[in-house]
Order: sequence, then C-alpha cells, then structure tokens
Amino acid sequence: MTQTSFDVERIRKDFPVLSRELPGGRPLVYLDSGNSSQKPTQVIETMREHLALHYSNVGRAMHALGAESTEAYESARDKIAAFVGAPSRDEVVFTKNASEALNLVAYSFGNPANTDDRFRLGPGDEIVISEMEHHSNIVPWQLLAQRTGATLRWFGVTDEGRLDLSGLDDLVTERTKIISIAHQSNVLGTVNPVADVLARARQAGALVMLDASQSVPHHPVDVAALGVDFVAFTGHKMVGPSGIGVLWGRGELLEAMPPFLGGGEMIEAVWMDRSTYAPIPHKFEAGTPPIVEAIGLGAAVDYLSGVGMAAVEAHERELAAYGLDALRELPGLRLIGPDSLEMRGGTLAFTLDGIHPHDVGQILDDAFGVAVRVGHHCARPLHLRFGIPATTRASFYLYNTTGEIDALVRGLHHVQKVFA
Amino acid sequence: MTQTSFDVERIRKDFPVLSRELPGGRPLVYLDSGNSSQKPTQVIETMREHLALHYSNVGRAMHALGAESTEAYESARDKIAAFVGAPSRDEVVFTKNASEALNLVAYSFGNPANTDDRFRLGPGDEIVISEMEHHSNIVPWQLLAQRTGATLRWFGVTDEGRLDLSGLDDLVTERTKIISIAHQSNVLGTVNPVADVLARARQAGALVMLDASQSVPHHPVDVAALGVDFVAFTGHKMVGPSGIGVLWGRGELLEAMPPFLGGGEMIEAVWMDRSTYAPIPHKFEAGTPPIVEAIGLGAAVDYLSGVGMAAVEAHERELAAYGLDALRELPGLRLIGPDSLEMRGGTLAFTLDGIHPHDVGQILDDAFGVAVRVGHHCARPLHLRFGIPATTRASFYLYNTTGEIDALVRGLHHVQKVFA
Amino acid sequence: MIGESMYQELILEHYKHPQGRGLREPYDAEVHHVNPTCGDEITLRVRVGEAGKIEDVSYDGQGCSISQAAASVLHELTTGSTVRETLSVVDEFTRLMQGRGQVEPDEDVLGDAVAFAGVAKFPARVKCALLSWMAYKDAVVRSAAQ
Amino acid sequence: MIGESMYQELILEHYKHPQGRGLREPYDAEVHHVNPTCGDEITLRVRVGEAGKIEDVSYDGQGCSISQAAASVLHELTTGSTVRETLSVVDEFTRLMQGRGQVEPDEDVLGDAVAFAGVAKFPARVKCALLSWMAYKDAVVRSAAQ
Ligand SMILES: Cc1ncc(COP(=O)(O)O)c(C=O)c1O
Ligand SMILES: Cc1ncc(COP(=O)(O)O)c(C=O)c1O
Repeated sequence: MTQTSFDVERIRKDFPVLSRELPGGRPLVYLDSGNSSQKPTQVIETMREHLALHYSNVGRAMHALGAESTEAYESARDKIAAFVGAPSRDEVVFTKNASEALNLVAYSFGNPANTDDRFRLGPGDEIVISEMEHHSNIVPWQLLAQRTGATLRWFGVTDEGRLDLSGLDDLVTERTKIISIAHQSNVLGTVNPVADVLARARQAGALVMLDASQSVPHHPVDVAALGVDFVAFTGHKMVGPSGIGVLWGRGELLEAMPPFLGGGEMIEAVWMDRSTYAPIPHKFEAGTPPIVEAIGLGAAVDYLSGVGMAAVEAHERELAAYGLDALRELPGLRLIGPDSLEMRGGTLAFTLDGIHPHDVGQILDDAFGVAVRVGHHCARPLHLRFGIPATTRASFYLYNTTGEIDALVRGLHHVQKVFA
Repeated sequence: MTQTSFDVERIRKDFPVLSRELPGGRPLVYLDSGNSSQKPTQVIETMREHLALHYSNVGRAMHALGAESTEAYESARDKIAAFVGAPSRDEVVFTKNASEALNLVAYSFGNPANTDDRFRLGPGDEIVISEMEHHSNIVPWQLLAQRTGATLRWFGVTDEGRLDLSGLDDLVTERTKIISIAHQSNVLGTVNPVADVLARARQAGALVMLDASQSVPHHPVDVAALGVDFVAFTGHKMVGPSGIGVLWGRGELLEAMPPFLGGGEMIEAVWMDRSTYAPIPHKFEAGTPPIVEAIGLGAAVDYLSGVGMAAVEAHERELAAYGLDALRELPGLRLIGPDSLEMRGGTLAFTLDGIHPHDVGQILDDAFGVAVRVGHHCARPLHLRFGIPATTRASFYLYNTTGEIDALVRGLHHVQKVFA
Repeated sequence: MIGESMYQELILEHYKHPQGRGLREPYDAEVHHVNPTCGDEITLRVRVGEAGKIEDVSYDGQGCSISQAAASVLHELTTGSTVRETLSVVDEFTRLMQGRGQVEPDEDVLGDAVAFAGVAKFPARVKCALLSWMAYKDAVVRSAAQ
Repeated sequence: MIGESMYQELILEHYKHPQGRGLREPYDAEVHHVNPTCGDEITLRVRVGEAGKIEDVSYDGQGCSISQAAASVLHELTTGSTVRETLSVVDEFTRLMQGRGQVEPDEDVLGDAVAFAGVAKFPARVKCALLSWMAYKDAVVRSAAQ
C-alpha cells in the first residue's frame, strides 16, 4: 500500500474544475466519475499544446508536422499498451469510445464476408451476456442476434449484486460463440470473477470479451494475465478526453476478423472492385482517427501511472469503506450491490424510501453542489431485476475525499427533510 | 465579394502553428489543409476551457456540470445545423469522422433487421459511386456489396478530371438503390454537378449521398438547397478538432433506418431480450459522444461564419488562380485535374517528370518547410485511372497566401535541381 | 435556496399537495402514458363540456416530484378553460421545456407553470415535466375524435 | 541542408548511382515485391555460394529515391558477407526503421545504412526503405529452401 505517499489534496490541485464554484456559490462535490471523470491539467495542456503547435493528420502525411503528430499518436498507443499489459502494441485499436469497441467485436460475428469459423454466427449459436451489463454491452449483442438469428442468453444477478454462476455449465455450452461481461459493474460496483467464467468458456470453446470500462480506470489491469480475448475501455472515465476508446484484442483474433468500418488508413490497396486491408491495428481504424484524443489519453495514462494504479485502488478502497459505513446510518436507505469491500469498487448505488432518485440527485446538486448520477445508469435491466426504476449512485475516484462523502450524507439528510 | 474585408494576415494570427518554426529554423508553409486543417486559438481555447471547467457527461447527467456540458454539446449541434442549412437540428448526427458517417449509411442497407424498402439491398440491386472517390467513400460500399451480394458500379472520370456523365442513364437505373459521390474531389479539386446526378437518381428512385468532406470547409453549403438525402463531412478539415464528424440526413430517412451502433444514449428502453430506440439524432449516437470535440466543432463553425464562407471561398479562388498560373511555368509539371477555375476548388495535384512524388514532398519539407501531401491521397483508383502511382498535392485554405505558393514554386525548382 | 433551483417552492407545494389528483367520472377520454427511460407513469382523464370547455382533468400516477407537480399544475391551469386556450398553454409549456434553458417563457400564458423553467436545462428531466402535458394533449385529441 | 534531413548525401548518391543494379545470372532465388500503398516495386535475385556466402544480390525496380537507394545500399552491405551476417544487418535495419525515430541505430552493424535513420520518423516512408530489404530476406529464405 502506498497509503502514505498518496496526497489527495495535491492530486485535487491537478484538476482545475475541482476548485470551481458552481452558480449560486455552491462548491463542487463531484461524485459522478463512474459516469465520466474530470481531467487533470496535464491532459488538458498536452491536448492544447498539440492542437496549437504540432497538429496534422497522422500516418499519411510526410512532412515535419505529420511526423510529429504520428509520433505522438503512435506513442500514445505504446503507453496504453504498456498500461494494460498488452503483449503487443498492435493489439491496441483506438475507437471513439467503449461502445464502438463493443460494437466492433459484435459486428465481426455473422458477417457473410467472414471466413473464420470462430466468427461464424447464425441460428442455433448463442451469445452470453449478463443482467448487470451496461446498455453498451447489451444492445450490440441484441442487434447481432437480430441480424443473424443467433440466441442471446445471460447470467442472472444475485440479491447481493453478484454474477449468478450457479447455472454456468448450462448457460455456457458448445453452442456459445462469445461471452461478453463487465469486468466491474457500473452500478453495483461488483468486480466479476473472470477466471471462473473464462475456464468454462475455454471448455466450451467460446471467446470471452470483458467490458473493462469501469475497471481499467480504477485498478491495475493486465489483459494478458486476465487471459481473455477482448477488452474494451474508454478514455473519458480514466481522466482522459472524450472521443477516444480502446479495444484490446488478441492479435491472432484481430487478424482473423473481417474489417468493420471501411475507409482511408485501414486499407493496403484499393481498386474499384476490391481492396486489401492494412495490418492490425490500422485495419480497424478507418478514416482520420481521434488524433488529439489518443494523445490526451496517452497523457492520462502517464498521469495515472505517475500516481500509481495500486495507490489509486487503495485510496478508492478507503473511500468505499468510509462511504459504505456512512450510508448505513441513513434511515430508509437501501444499498443496491455488495455490502462488503470484497471484490467491489468505489461505486455506491442506493434508493431512499419514498423519494424518487431524480429528486435526490437534483436536490443534492441544487442545494449542495453534490454531483451524483440518478436514473438507471444505462443498466435498465439490472434495475428491473431489483424491481426499481432508478437508483442514486455515488462513484469515487482518485481525487475524492472522505469530506466529500460527508457532504453527500449531509445532503441526503436534507433531501429527506425536504420531502418529509 | 468580401475581398476588401478579408485580411489574411489577421487570420493567420489566429492559428498559432503558423508562427511556429520547424526544426532547423525552417518556417512552416502549410499547404496540406485538404488532408487536415490547422486550428485557430478560438477553437483550442473553447476546448481547453470546457475540459478545465465545465466538463461532464451529457444527456444523462442531472447536475450543474451535466447541464453545462449538455447545453454546450447540443448548442454545437444547433450551430452546425445552421451552418449547413439543415431543416432540423435533429438531422445532425455526430460521428467520429466522415468515414463513420459514410459507413453508418452503408450499414443501414441490407440489414436483415431493416423493414424499410428503401434500405433493402441484395443480389440484383446496385450501388453507384465514382472513380474519383476517397477510399472512405469506396470501401464501405465494397464491404456492403460483399455482405449483401449487391453490385457496385461507378462513374468514370474524364481526362480533364470531371465526373463522366456520358453513361448516366445506363449507370443509374431502377436497380440503383443508392448513389454516393464526392461533392468535391480531394485530389482533382473538381466540384461535381450534383443536380444532374440527383435528377437522374430521382427518376430512378435511388437515394443520393454526398461526401462533402472537401466542400463544407471551403464553400457555403446548404444541404436543403442541394436536395440530396445524406451529407457527410468531418471536423478536422474545417478548423475543428479531430475525433468529430457529421452525418446530415433527411429526418424521415434517418427515422426509417435501423440503428447502427448499439449502446447507452441511443436507446429509449432496454430489456434483456429487446430494446426500443431514442428519436433521432440520438438513435445514432451510441455511448458517450465526442463531447468536447463537438463543442470544438461548434467553435470552428462560429469562426468560419465570423470570417464568412463566401469570403473564404473567394480567397481560395484567388489562391487557386494564382497557383494554377504559377505551376504552369514549371517544366515537366503535369496537372491532374481541371486546368480552369470553373467548378473547382483550391486543390492542385500534379506530377513532375521523372521525380517520384515521395521525393518531391520530402524535399519540399526538408529544405523549405513546405508541407504538401504526396501519394495517392486515399484515392488510389483515381490514380490508377490516370496511370500514375502518386501525385504531389498542394491544398489551400483561408490562412494561405500567394507568398506561400511562391515558396512552393521555389521549392519545386529546387527539387528539380536536386534530382537533375 | 438559490436562483437556479429547479425546486421552486411552488413545485414542492404541488408535489406535496397535488391538486385534483385521483381518477374521476364522468370522462370523455382516458390515456396512459409512460416514460420508459425513467419509469414515470400517468393515467389521465378529460371531461369536455359545452363549447369546448374543460370540465375536469383527473389523473393518477407515479414518478418524481417534477412529473407529479407538473400534473397538478396542469390540472389547475386547464380546468375551466376552453380546449383551444389550454392547447396554447400546452404549446408554450412544450416550447419552454424543449428550449434547453434558452427560451424566455411567456408568463401571461403559463401562469404557475413558469416555475418549471429551471427544468429545461436538464434534458433528462424535461420528459418528467412533459409526461402529463403530453398525456393531456393526447386525451383531448381523443375526446374530440369521439 | 539540416540535421533532420532524410536526404543524406549518401542516399542521393546511391539513388543517382545505384550499386549493382540490374538483374544478373546465376541466381538461386528471385522474388518480386510490391508496396501496394505507393506502387513501389522491386525484383531481386540472390546467389548464395559456398559456406553460405552471398555472391551476388542483383535487382531492378521502380520507386522513390529512398526505395531505390535502399536497394543499392543493401547490395553493398550484403554482397560478400555470409547469409547469417546479412540477416543480422537486416534485423537491425528493420528495428531502426520500425522504431519511429526512437531507436538508436547500431552503426557498427549498419554501416552506410545508418543514413536511413531519418526515414524512421515517417511511417509512410518506412515501407519504401524496407521494400528491398524484405525482398532480400524472402529471397534468402527461398534460396535455402531449395
Ligand atoms: C473526400 C474525402 N472523403 C472522406 C474523407 C475522410 O474523412 P475522415 O478521415 O475524417 O473520415 C476525406 C479526408 O480524409 C476526404 O478528403
Ligand atoms: C460498464 C460500462 N460499459 C460501457 C460504457 C460505455 O462507455 P462509452 O459511453 O464511453 O462508450 C460505460 C460508461 O458509460 C460503462 O460504465
């Protein structure tokens, strides 16, 4: 534990928005990083400087600015590959967000132009997801099932908010072509037991994709150690800019997959009637990529590595412990998700008896500048599972403090008073 | 003509990179805006300020920052809708680049889940493009033809570099479902006669898409006046950031199309086994969008509107006239594209006898800091048509001067000396 | 508490003491509307009398304070007016809600409903405010069709 | 002209006066490689003698000065060495070219080929420089297979 070296006040100074005052003189208490994180000066300035002095298109340009931009863009790929332990930098594909990464893999299946058996998909074949997924890891697979006639199946969720593995062997069978589940739930905070699912997938011959949108920002993640086939994550949740996401995939699979988006940069040679494609990763990066955004994400992983991901994780664990304790004292509060620190991150979702989450969130913001997320957090099926339309969610990141959790609790007391 | 009010020196001051010195003390002479344009301080600062003080996720967030970000993001949509004369702001879909916009439309066809006859596509149906297209307007349609068994056909290009309309009635028939062509060629500079193609398309009952990546940055464009069905363009070529593109489509068509990428934000309601989708434009914006990039593009169109697109066009016309004259004086130079100013923009592609364009471009850069693009400019079939592997291309924008064209010509003389 | 607050006293007042809540007879049309993104629901009935006069708007539903208060304000503003008058209030309210905080509301037309101006800045809440109003419009159209 | 220049005198020298250009007999293997992105082409032959000694590398092709000069330098560096020695030069050259300008070249191994260091910063040109070298590697492998 790097407990002692972690200085949250120093970190907060790197994030300009945290010193901002909201209209009406409210301070900002930002507890919505699970939705999107704030950005440190290091990331903002890297982007500004690139836009101001080094920008041009990448890859194709053969002049000084082109070389500078390409070097910065491809270095960002190196950094991100190193950050998640990718065996090869060529396995890191830049997308616009995690959703595109998930769709890219989904569109690889059942494509009539595909020739690799692992990506054939049709009636009788099955896709497995879970009830705790973000819509971005549900809808692409529903659309795939619709296009191909394959069947979509899913893991249930236990009352405690864990992946229900009791039917694992019935759910994952030789009919399963792909399993795609969250590494960490964006509502429950649950970290899923990847190894158990993976072991069964390997027996059944299925591929495994992880939606790591909520894990890569918060824990050290090593894709090689995880042993899965695909991992998706997104820049804006890890102190990086919007407009950039990442698909990591095993090189051999990425090479076997048909192209997804067609266009400049993803080709080798084009004739009017046919084309050959560039090697990975460029095969999946059609058109001008999010250049400055990738460079910003490179600066973001530099920043996170500088702090140390183990330290980030330890700090959030403290916050989660403090937050769980604090919330327990509120009357009528029901936590949705694991009540212990075991295999969970710093995301606390809950309901308050008799008060609609929309009202909770809005009063917290209105009266105290406390920013939480309310609603179904793009995980409506999970909320249906718990029989509730919505929850209030506080999610923590490296720049949050226990004082901010105190402000949340004060706010919740106030909310209860307003609606008493 | 706003000739008199157009002050290129004042404009140049807005673009920080233009005052930069390249390594070795070279000045920068940036003649590669057709590849990607430079960014004014107004755009860079808008992005910086948003990232530093107003950033959060959009749409879904119900707190002060969420409201600020959503307001800024959706205002950018208003600005862009106004900039291109879109009848409704809801017809403006944000993508990551023009390539995604083109692929989005291509993926709407022949989707087994589609129910609208206009987007049915299979063997016997035809797609029409042209020989002068950018790869981003070729490969998506090749992939579509491969997936569906439809036939890809194309307009030829005349020796002068014009769309060959001589076989129009044979090419576009009742078998044609969609025609997708460039509004302006990124190599030849040719502006295509949209009305002629559109008239025939309407007779035949085909839809028409324009790749306006090279026209929207350089001329006043009014999508309603053009009368086509879809228009794609891209932020980075119009003084906006990377990572953002635009699809404009007629609302009624966008509503009829099946969804493309699935995920958060593009849904209305999700159950495990089915979903309903958000109204346009959000139906096509899965996941966290390029928030800051859209806002930056909003600032870019503010900037361009401030200068005035008619003035931009007039300035580039002057540059094109000056450039055409200047290049004519170089021995062994062959212009690829129209030799007159009629229906053409400020993009000059050429070959030099006996010298490979790669060498031309690199020496121009090395010795004079003149940045041009060399190669096939993502339009390899067009180069095959002219029997050459590559060209050198100088492309002008609002911040270029006749002095820079002089530098180009001096550079070309030097190149000829080096390889004499 | 502050100027921008969405929770104007008036909204809370209507939420805690809803006007005209409950489903009543007689009625000419009944509709049931749902906001699938947040689960808010409303059942709404209208009774139209002579000369297009709205004699009763009765309703029941569940959801956040905004959606509940909006139904209560709707009841107050519509009952006793003519269909034509109420539809112009609905239009103005819709314009305000969809204006992303950029629209200057017409207080003469909107009356108490002006209190919802702050909601317009939160796209996710706009649907809450509009739920009952859209249901009302729908119900009026159906009653006319009968 | 300047430090960063890709056009080292040496490269221009090789381009204008290519060493060993032309296809010759005898040879053990011939290959034809194309760079589809820019249309550069090369046909290359190798002749391997006793004890794995490269007796001749002959070639013909078309393309930019970088691709042509690279073939000429290749000819110089390989002819007279053993297959094993040349393959380690190829490896080092490849490493330099793919290093995006971040790799410190080993001059002892590369000799004149160090002049290409500036090319590594331009991904689009790296393939030009590597075309003949990849062709050579291919040809050597094929000659061994015979
Ligand atoms: C004519 C044309 N179409 C499409 C594109 C693709 O745009 P983007 O790379 O932003 O997707 C470009 C530019 O690269 C272009 O010039
Ligand atoms: C678990 C999870 N998956 C996927 C996503 C989608 O990420 P993005 O919106 O960047 O595509 C999110 C966040 O929105 C998430 O929390």
